[in-house]
Amino acid sequence: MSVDVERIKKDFPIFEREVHGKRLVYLDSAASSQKPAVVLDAMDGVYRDHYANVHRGVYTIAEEATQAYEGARAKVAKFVGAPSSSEIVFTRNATESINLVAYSWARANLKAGDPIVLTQLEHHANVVPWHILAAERGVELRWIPLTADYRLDLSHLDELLDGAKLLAFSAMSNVLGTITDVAPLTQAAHAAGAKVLVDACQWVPHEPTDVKEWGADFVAFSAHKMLGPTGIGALWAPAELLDAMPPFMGGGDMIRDVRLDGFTPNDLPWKFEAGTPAFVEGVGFGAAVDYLEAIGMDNVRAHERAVTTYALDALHDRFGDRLTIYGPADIDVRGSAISFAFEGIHAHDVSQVLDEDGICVRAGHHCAKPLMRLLGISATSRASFYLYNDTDDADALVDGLTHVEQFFAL
Amino acid sequence: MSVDVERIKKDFPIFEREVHGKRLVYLDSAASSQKPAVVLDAMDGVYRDHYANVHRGVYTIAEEATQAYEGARAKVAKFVGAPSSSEIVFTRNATESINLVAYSWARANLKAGDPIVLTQLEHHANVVPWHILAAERGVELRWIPLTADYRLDLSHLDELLDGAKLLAFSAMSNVLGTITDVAPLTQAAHAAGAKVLVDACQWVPHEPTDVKEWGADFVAFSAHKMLGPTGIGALWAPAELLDAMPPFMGGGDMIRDVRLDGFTPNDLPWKFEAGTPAFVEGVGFGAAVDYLEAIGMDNVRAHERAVTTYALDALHDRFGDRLTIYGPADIDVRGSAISFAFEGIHAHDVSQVLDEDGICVRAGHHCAKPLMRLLGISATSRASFYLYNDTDDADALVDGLTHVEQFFAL
Amino acid sequence: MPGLEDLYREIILDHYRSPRNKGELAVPPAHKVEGFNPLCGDEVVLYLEVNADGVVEDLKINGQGCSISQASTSMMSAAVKGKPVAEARKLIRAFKALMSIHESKLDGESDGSDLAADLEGVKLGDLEALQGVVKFPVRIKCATLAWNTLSQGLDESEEPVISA
Amino acid sequence: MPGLEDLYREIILDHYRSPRNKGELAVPPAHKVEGFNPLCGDEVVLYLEVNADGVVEDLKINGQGCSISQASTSMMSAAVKGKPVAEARKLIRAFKALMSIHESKLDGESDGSDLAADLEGVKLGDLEALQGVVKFPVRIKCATLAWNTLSQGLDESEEPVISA
Ligand SMILES: Cc1ncc(COP(=O)(O)O)c(C=O)c1O
Ligand SMILES: Cc1ncc(COP(=O)(O)O)c(C=O)c1O
Repeated sequence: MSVDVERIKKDFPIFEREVHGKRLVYLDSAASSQKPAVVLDAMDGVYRDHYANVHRGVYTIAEEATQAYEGARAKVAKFVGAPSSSEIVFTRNATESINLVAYSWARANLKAGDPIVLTQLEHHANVVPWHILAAERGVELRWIPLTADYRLDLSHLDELLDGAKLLAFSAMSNVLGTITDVAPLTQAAHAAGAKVLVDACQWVPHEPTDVKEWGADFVAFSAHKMLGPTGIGALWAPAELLDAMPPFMGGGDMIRDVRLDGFTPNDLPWKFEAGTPAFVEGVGFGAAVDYLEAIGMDNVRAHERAVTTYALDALHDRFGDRLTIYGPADIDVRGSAISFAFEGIHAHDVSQVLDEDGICVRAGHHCAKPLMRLLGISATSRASFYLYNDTDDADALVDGLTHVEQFFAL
Repeated sequence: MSVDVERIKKDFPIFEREVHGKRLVYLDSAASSQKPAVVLDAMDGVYRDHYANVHRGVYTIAEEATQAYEGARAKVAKFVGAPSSSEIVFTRNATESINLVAYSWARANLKAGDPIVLTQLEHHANVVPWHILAAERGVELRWIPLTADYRLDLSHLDELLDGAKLLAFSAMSNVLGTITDVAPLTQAAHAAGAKVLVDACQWVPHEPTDVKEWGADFVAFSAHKMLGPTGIGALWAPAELLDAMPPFMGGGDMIRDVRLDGFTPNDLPWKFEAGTPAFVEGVGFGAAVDYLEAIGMDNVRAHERAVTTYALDALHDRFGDRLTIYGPADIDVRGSAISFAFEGIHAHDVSQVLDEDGICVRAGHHCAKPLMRLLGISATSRASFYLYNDTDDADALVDGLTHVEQFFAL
Repeated sequence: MPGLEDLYREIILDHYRSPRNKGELAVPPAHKVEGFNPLCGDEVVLYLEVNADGVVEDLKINGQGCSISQASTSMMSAAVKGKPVAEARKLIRAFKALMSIHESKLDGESDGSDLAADLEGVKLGDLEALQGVVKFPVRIKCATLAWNTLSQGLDESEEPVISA
Repeated sequence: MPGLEDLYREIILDHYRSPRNKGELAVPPAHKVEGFNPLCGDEVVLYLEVNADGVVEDLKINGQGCSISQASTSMMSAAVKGKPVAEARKLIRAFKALMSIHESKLDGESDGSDLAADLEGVKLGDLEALQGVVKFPVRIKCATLAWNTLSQGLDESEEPVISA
């Protein structure tokens, strides 16, 4: 089965709207994806018919809400290949998932001088928590550099991993599109005695995911980038590891007992979910995963590769060397995010002019300032494609960029 | 204007449903409130028409989403009397708000032996974060006891506050309904040199709030208890205090600059909002506040007091001493949460039997185990009233409890 | 639509009103173990005396909680007292199988076929009255609390004692 | 519906393409100050030389960013160079008033009446071309970056110098 974009677009209410009288060409899914009606209806359905706080109620609607939430957790677990739904901790977003690891696991296990290995293409979500830890604990941050073709330069990996306690890296760059090969990196890190955190925020929405196959220790991702709602993300880790970690935030739902002189934490995964969870969002997350599974992640991937290849070719044909593309040329090692820049026209201005044509692309540092500095630029424009985009959207982008060039021509 | 419950119920879609063939009598708003259609429509509207990630986009729909989110923040700020919307930090829930204070302010300012004063009626959300801190830092926890009529026993307040760095207490107990008088407690704490955190989770939904009038340093509350969605809460604190605090979680949106060797945090309030925020929930929160303001918080309060008084009287008339009510008898010092217990019939069983009549009450420790231990019980049933409840609901509760007594009679 | 009578069978209410083996035992020789239900605050306290032959010689129960948790504790005590530890463990597995066929479906983890094996050949007797609980998923944890606590108590009773 | 021509006036594009006062100054005597827009990565670098008479004797600009931020920096440099610090500060207030009447409405904090006072009697000249930015709220921060950076630079220039 291939992906029928025309039918899919109909599932997403936002594509009925226009911008400046033009059809909406949404090319910013790497920042956040649009939502199919089934996801919105699932959440609305909870609020309208089955709403009550979860976990603590005996009455019918509380039980319905609890089952919907925990049922969604089981779906998300299955979607990423987690052996048990107790290994899926719901967070606000991937950022919180990573911070949870930094606050709970890292503070309990790392001491001054312990090395943490990151890469130079990380999103701020996988940089700043470690900066905070470094400032507080004196851990040492080491950086895997990039090759000229925008991939990880692993030529000194062994040295970098020597003595390291953690290797934390993105499975797919939100700026360059670069895919990093998780399983071998994980093996190398484990061989060096380091734990592995995978920022899978850009991966899970676009590729089939199997956390066990990766063999990593922590995997973080966000619902809003994979057709789900805002306000919910997930951290996967094996139960033994989560069990050995101290709680992060304290409060209701994460406890087994509380006394004046202390507390006992709850079972997994609730031990890490303090307070009323974003359970309606959880249900939306589950519905998003159902939608993606119905289409099939293999199909999603194949479709995106086709559209991305088309777009890369079309951009090159129209603009040649006037347009710099930051990211691997090889479609087999890249996702659908295409960062680019015109000489002399700033990304902000590109995006502003494209907006007149109804085209949404992101402009800026994409929360990856260390990478931007490495590339020697302050901003790129980024077009990113998802299952609801097709070659018409790619054509619209190319034509829009021609308007940009014309507008800023001397 | 008084509150027209019949009209209000029509604004809440859930009241169209039945449970076990009976009309829904929802008496669990202290756990979480139901939502009016306007709140659901506001969120649905963002997803269907204006959805894009906030803060970083130049294009039209990204700008629309950003304005909707930041506009909602301004509404919430106004609703609680915050002088500036930059003083409203959006969190997942009140629990995270309190944890933010514990992780950021307290870890930067407290050392071993520093006393923190809590009360014995606190929700776990305002207990466990301090337990975690005590275990990590050796701060000392002190507890304000209760009087026989379920109020704070302030007879030794000065001793308790002596040397204290923080007084943290609930403005309204979710178990007893007890209202604690925030302003004088705050003054006493400030006079002793302690900062003040108010857990206003049960207060803000039910009473007019003015954080400046309280004079407190931190105020925490949750949207889901005040007609808003799950997944979002707020922390208010004055800008100078927030400015002086280190960031809590690290990631996108909370930074001004990130380098390989460190980062600079963003302005308020974003400094404390790492990663993609729950911005659609933010818009729902704003709509909830609009709805409450249209009715008027004075009216909400007056209505709840009337219904609560009616319910307390009706319970007493029907059951006399067979039913113990845990909480102040004086309506002027209590909210609408009524905890009660029958001798020999457990709260769980009460709730189960009431459910057959379509009546939703909570049963258990209500996330206040230290309080339950103090009361010498392991669980109560709790009926809590909100603006959509009326005396018919109170009557249904009383009749339902008669069924309970009959069912468990020997 | 399950009704209240599925949940509250007469025998359950009887155990709730007149719990068997209520009380305490001296510690030591008895071993004391406590169990909590974090969601509702139910509490089970067991005093276990396992003799040299590996038999649960005596057992007393205490605690507070709903009819289901207390009745389940009482029924458990009646079923286990005087039985060899190995048999008690079989009962625990069988009872949890009875309850968890539903729970594991919720988790999406198993089709319950292993559980059926745990149930085979074990006589649950009165305990089967608790089967109605399965139709009320939130109450399952009430019913299993005593059994999880027993399981923990047996584990601890068998550990070498370290004197303080 | 505001159009692109409201935003990209010819004079703005001219400053963008041919920025005035581009370059660096020796530090010291000049003071260097950097400003970032955290949301987009725009960067403004200013070199300020305030002389003993409190006049901005020399000023050079650098950095990278969009047409609006770079044009605004260039226009700012032309407007401020050679002016007394007090006058520069008045310009900052006036320019920010021009921009922030909209911003403050967003915040729901003020009706903008104080801002009008800041604008009175100040000649903005070419800078008024940037007024169209107000119709594109995300871009306001691009336009104000240079001015916030200048403000910080003037504050720092006036602080007593502590030699390292
Ligand atoms: C008094 C009080 N504080 C804190 C909380 C925690 O609120 P949330 O679960 O929304 O974080 C609650 C709600 O249960 C409460 O009633
Ligand atoms: C690679 C990567 N990691 C982490 C994040 C952070 O995700 P969120 O903002 O949902 O926490 C993003 C999204 O911007 C991302 O692209």
